Amino acid sequence: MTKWTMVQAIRDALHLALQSDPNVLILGEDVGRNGGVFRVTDGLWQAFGDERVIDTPLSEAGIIGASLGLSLNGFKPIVEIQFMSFIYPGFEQIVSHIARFRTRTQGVFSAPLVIRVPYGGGIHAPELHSDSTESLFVHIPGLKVVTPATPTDAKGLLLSAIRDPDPVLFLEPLKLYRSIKEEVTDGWYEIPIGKAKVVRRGEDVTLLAWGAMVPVAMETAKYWENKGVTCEVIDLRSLYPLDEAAILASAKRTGRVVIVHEAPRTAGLGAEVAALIQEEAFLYLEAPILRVTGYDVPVPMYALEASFRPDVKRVSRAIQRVISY
Amino acid sequence: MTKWTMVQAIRDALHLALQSDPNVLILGEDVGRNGGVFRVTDGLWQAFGDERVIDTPLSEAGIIGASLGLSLNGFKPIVEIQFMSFIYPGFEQIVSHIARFRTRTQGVFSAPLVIRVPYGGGIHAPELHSDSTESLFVHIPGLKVVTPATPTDAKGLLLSAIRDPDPVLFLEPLKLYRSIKEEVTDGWYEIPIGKAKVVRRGEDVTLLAWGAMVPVAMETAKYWENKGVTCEVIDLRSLYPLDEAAILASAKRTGRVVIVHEAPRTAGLGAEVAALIQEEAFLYLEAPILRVTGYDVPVPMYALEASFRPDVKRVSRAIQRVISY
Amino acid sequence: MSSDYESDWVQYISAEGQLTTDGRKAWEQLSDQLKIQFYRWMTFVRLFDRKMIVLQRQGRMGTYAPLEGQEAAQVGSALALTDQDWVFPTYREHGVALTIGFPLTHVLLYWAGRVEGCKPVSNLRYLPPAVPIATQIPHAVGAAWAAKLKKEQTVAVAYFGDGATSEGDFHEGCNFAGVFQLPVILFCQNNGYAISVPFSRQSAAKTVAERALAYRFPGIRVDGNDVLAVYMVTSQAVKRAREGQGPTLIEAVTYRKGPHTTADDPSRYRPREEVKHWSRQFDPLTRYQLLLKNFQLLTDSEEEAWELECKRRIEQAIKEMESLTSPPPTHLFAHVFSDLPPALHKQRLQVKQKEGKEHD
Amino acid sequence: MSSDYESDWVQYISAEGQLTTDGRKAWEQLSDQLKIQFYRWMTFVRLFDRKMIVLQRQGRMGTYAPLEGQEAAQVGSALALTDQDWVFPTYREHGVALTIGFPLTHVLLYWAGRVEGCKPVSNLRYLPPAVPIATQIPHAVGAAWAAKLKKEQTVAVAYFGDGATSEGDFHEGCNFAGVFQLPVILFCQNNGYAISVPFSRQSAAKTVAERALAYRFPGIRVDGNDVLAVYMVTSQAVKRAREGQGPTLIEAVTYRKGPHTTADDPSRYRPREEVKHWSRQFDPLTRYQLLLKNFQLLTDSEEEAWELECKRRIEQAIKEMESLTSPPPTHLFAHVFSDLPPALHKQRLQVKQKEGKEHD
Ligand SMILES: Cc1ncc(C[n+]2csc(CCOP(=O)(O)OP(=O)(O)O)c2C)c(N)n1
Ligand SMILES: Cc1ncc(C[n+]2csc(CCOP(=O)(O)OP(=O)(O)O)c2C)c(N)n1
Ligand SMILES: [Mg+2]
Ligand SMILES: [Mg+2]
Repeated sequence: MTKWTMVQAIRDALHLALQSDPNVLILGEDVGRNGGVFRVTDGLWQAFGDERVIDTPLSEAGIIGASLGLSLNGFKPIVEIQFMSFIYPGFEQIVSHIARFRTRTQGVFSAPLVIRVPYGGGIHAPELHSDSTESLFVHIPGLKVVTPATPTDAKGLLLSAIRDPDPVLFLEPLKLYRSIKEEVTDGWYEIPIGKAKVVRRGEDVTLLAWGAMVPVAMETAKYWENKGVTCEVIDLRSLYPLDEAAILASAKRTGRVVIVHEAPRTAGLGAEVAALIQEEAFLYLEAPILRVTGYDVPVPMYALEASFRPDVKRVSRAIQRVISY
Repeated sequence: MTKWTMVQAIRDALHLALQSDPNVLILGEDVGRNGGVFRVTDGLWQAFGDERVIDTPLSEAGIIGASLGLSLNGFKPIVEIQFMSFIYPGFEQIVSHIARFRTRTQGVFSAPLVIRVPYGGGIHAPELHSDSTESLFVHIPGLKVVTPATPTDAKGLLLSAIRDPDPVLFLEPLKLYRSIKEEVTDGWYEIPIGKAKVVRRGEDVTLLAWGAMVPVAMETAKYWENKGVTCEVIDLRSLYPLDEAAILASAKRTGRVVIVHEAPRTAGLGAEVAALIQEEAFLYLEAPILRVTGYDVPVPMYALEASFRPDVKRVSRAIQRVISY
Repeated sequence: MSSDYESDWVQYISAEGQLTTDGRKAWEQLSDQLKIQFYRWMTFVRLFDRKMIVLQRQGRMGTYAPLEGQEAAQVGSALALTDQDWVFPTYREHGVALTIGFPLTHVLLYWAGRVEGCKPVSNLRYLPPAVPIATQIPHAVGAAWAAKLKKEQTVAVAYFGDGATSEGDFHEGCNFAGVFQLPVILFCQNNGYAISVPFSRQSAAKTVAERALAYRFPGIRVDGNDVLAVYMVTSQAVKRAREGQGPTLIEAVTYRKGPHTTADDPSRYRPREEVKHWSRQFDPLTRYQLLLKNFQLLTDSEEEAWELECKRRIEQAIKEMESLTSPPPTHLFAHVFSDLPPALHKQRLQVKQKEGKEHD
Repeated sequence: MSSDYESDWVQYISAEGQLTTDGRKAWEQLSDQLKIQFYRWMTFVRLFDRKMIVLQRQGRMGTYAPLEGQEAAQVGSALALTDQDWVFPTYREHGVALTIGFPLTHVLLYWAGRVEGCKPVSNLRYLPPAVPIATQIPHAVGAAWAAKLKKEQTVAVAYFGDGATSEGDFHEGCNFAGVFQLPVILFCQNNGYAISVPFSRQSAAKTVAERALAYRFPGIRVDGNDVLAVYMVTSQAVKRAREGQGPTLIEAVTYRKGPHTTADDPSRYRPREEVKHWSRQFDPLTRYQLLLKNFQLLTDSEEEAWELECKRRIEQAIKEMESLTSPPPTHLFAHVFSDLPPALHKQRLQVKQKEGKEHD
């Protein structure tokens, strides 16, 4: 056991996967010699060579499309897209092929890629590097979408994704890449896709968050605890499929729900979660389900990024509203 | 006044636009000599020539990207994408540029393209021709998204879109291209973007739909009328921005809402509408807001398409559930 | 070079059904059996294609993409492959499909709107048609890459049209093929049109083959209505690929005699004379039949018998296809994921219940 | 041809600061004023660039993309343009920006994370940097198309890197440029790397210029560290474009001396010797200073004075920029749409209210 950042935990998972299965490949821009622009793949090229850890041309459609081809003959490509803001050139390959391949081939093939994508803001990145468009992918049937909020979850979820027989979009919150260190279990372990995690127990309000919003939710929960209001904080982790059981159980218990995400509000994943809860837990709700989200504006450059992102103050307001409703 | 199909009404709008403004251009695959694969642009190439109605290479990113460039110097490009299922190669241009251009240039430029896109299923089209992924675009800040359900609305909304100083995605429901004929007013008229239309008044349940689901909602409303339940049917028309006032007014009056769309359920636009209503009309609701949608599966080939698409039977069930809640 | 590319193509059988000098050499290398296969498959494919148009008109098939005119390009290239090679077709490659052994019933199912028609069969690596243009090219590149990494001798072939060369995926796929020197064949049927758009509006390059220059692998232009030339050129590309010499781009110059699909009206965009010209002068089947007859490899009665046999097989397959009951609506959920997540279970149940009960 | 392209480039000033035979001819055509401009802008840009790295280290700027080594390519090409020409840069074109007249304060604002730095200024058609690679190429093509349709004499220039040539948008843009014969210049700075990936892994083609073949317009390779050659080659391309002769692809072969961005560590992927070699042998500024001095167009004291002047201007601009108050958070909504829809009004109000009040 060592204290690791999320970057280290992900690297460890990749190392284990490369080690345990000769068919695992890593492909992406700068993932090889350079070890990835965030150093996630640091050392893997040196350890496993150019045929396992592959620096590709600058070509997202090419990377994702070729990885599908590789997967047909038994390889397990783990693709790194440098930033979520740059996944769009590969969007057609994901929507029209990766997500539909199992259906279109009636189960003969399945395009079981893992696509790793750093996402979200909060790190003063250059312009157009901070998109958080998870809901676009959640809407595409045939894809699984997961995102960890801790190093331990990152490793366990990634290993699950790698074992998964279906394509998984693995979203890595940039803001949390190095901000948390924790002891991470050695060796192979899996955290099941489809399971949310209750990260704090509470009775009065349910806070639903994922990725970099989990610490924001936690901080807000702490703040309210002093005032006698306990929040249950749930890290969804799995964005598709959603852990409906966990979400609904908590919502039914507290009757008050606030959803926090950094993506713009309209048609964000918060909408789905709210729609789901009001449908399934209607009679339990004491107040409307509120969403604290990015605004419906292009993700701003970093000077205004703090104003765009949900923070303790905004989440706090929403809690105030639901408890005083 | 003549009885026109939606195809004819759209063509008339395009004709008027080309006639009234020399900067209007039409670009797309097969839009010229061939008059478009659905004949929407029939005759326009002959009337306005090859420099106004432009057959492009098979290249959606090229078409959309070049149209942005054209718009910088005063042109008003109206782009036809052949099917919504083929817009994805141009997705990056839309998400990273078209939608953000006004913000990025701080109002100096705006990328005021109109992107016309036939969408949806129900016409036994070949495989991978029936996507209805409007929610992906609604989630992108900076874009307007509209869809008509009648020839009159098609013409008026398209003329509004063409006059609009911002980019508009204009979705044309394939299923309704030729299924309805109605008298369409001659000459230029505009139907404002951002306004829903109450297509049927009712007191008991609000049915919210758009595009090809409007006739399904209407038919279901008629069915229930005989049983003494009146449905208010609202055609959203404008998917972004939503006409929140109209939606909420009706929801508050009936207290019971069913949303119908053909896109898959999870993270579809129905989620946004439901989340919005429960947030703003919480105390008025007598039952959970239900969604009748496509399933979370790849849009099927046409043999099973009828089972995928919401129909009177499914909408009817939802009505049953909300009135007996 | 430009002029080279425009005039230089590989032709072994002239439009009049005569062997060229090179053609004679090629001809002598091939078995009679293969020569007859060329004819048989082209005939079969043509008759299938014509029947499909009839079925579509009768409402027994959905919108269909005819291939008449492209039989030589498809049959000639397909016969150069083995069942271990990966094939990534478009929506117009029925000729490839059938020649390579993909079941006729599957092809029929596909055009009847049934996803079962997409299903790859065992002992063959023929993938479902790529509908979004050019998207299959990176797939073929990836499959070839896998073969190279595994040191298998298989090649991968991407079929695509002239219009596809304008898409980014064409470029990205070719670029990967070049960089990683992959055993892939990029087989373009340049049939002159992408729906209504002529190749001159598609590309300033006068040929597709010259595009290969930008990726530093060979681009070869071949008379796509000459089954012998197509076969030989493809065989060479296959050989190069198997020997580790990397990709080849093949441009088979041909012509789509009919509409783009049964929903298309080509008289809107191309002159009748052009169609006549190509159909008369360059028909791949006529030309080859002439040749075979010159060599006494085909008689009129054999021809008649084979056509009857084709029709019989086609009719039988149609019957078989039409008798296959469509899977139930719950089949929508059958292959979305390996294991259905709970929310999908629920949706599936709704479908099941709905189908059982009456309206309301 | 391959070998042509690899060895053939336009070079007017040798690495030792001597004019080549062709260079001499070019040199004689140019005014002393322009010759001094070359020097002045390259110096200004270099000093700006070095200052930015310092500011970034001090935390006064965000992640920054240095251009040192690419001054000749940027300054030489920019000086061949007029303020009526459309320029579509990437994140590394500060040299182009400044030379063409884009305000220094804007460039500073941009790297300080402020969107005001993106705002085009009047009397100039310099667009915001394209961050997603290659996406600006179709834009330039469209702007050139507009000029052609309007019969204006303006050209459009897309700047991009060697890595960008692997993206689909490069291909689609070039293809449109070729098909419609547009007055566009595709200006590639081949600095050898896309972050860590060397050009040899980017493309099997040994040069970027040869990619133009596939689109049937000229591709020209030029010594990108030779400001004179870059200027002349670009001027010729501009002339061709203005005269209706269509697009040109220019490959300026250069080297990024520093990291990809201030967040990058190039020692991870390229040998120190390589960097030394390029920096010493091929530095665009040193070479040009030598030449100017040979021609008595620059003295040591002029050099010193100009460097001081540059530093003064840069310091002043930094002060100015840092004194510009950031717009309030509601600025997020300022330019999303021409008219704010009601729901956005509401969101804007929330921001306004929040900023006023204390937490809770
Ligand atoms: C990405 C994409 N855009 C548009 C279409 C619509 N479409 C179907 S076939 C076709 C023309 C294809 O032409 P070509 O590549 O020459 O092949 P051909 O049909 O001639 O065999 C078009 C535009 C599509 N299927 N995919
Ligand atoms: C579509 C896209 N993919 C990935 C990136 C991340 N990225 C930023 S710069 C860069 C390398 C660009 O290389 P090149 O085109 O040679 O330009 P240079 O940086 O050398 O000037 C990459 C991969 C991006 N910005 N856009
Ligand atoms: Mg074609
Ligand atoms: Mg570079």
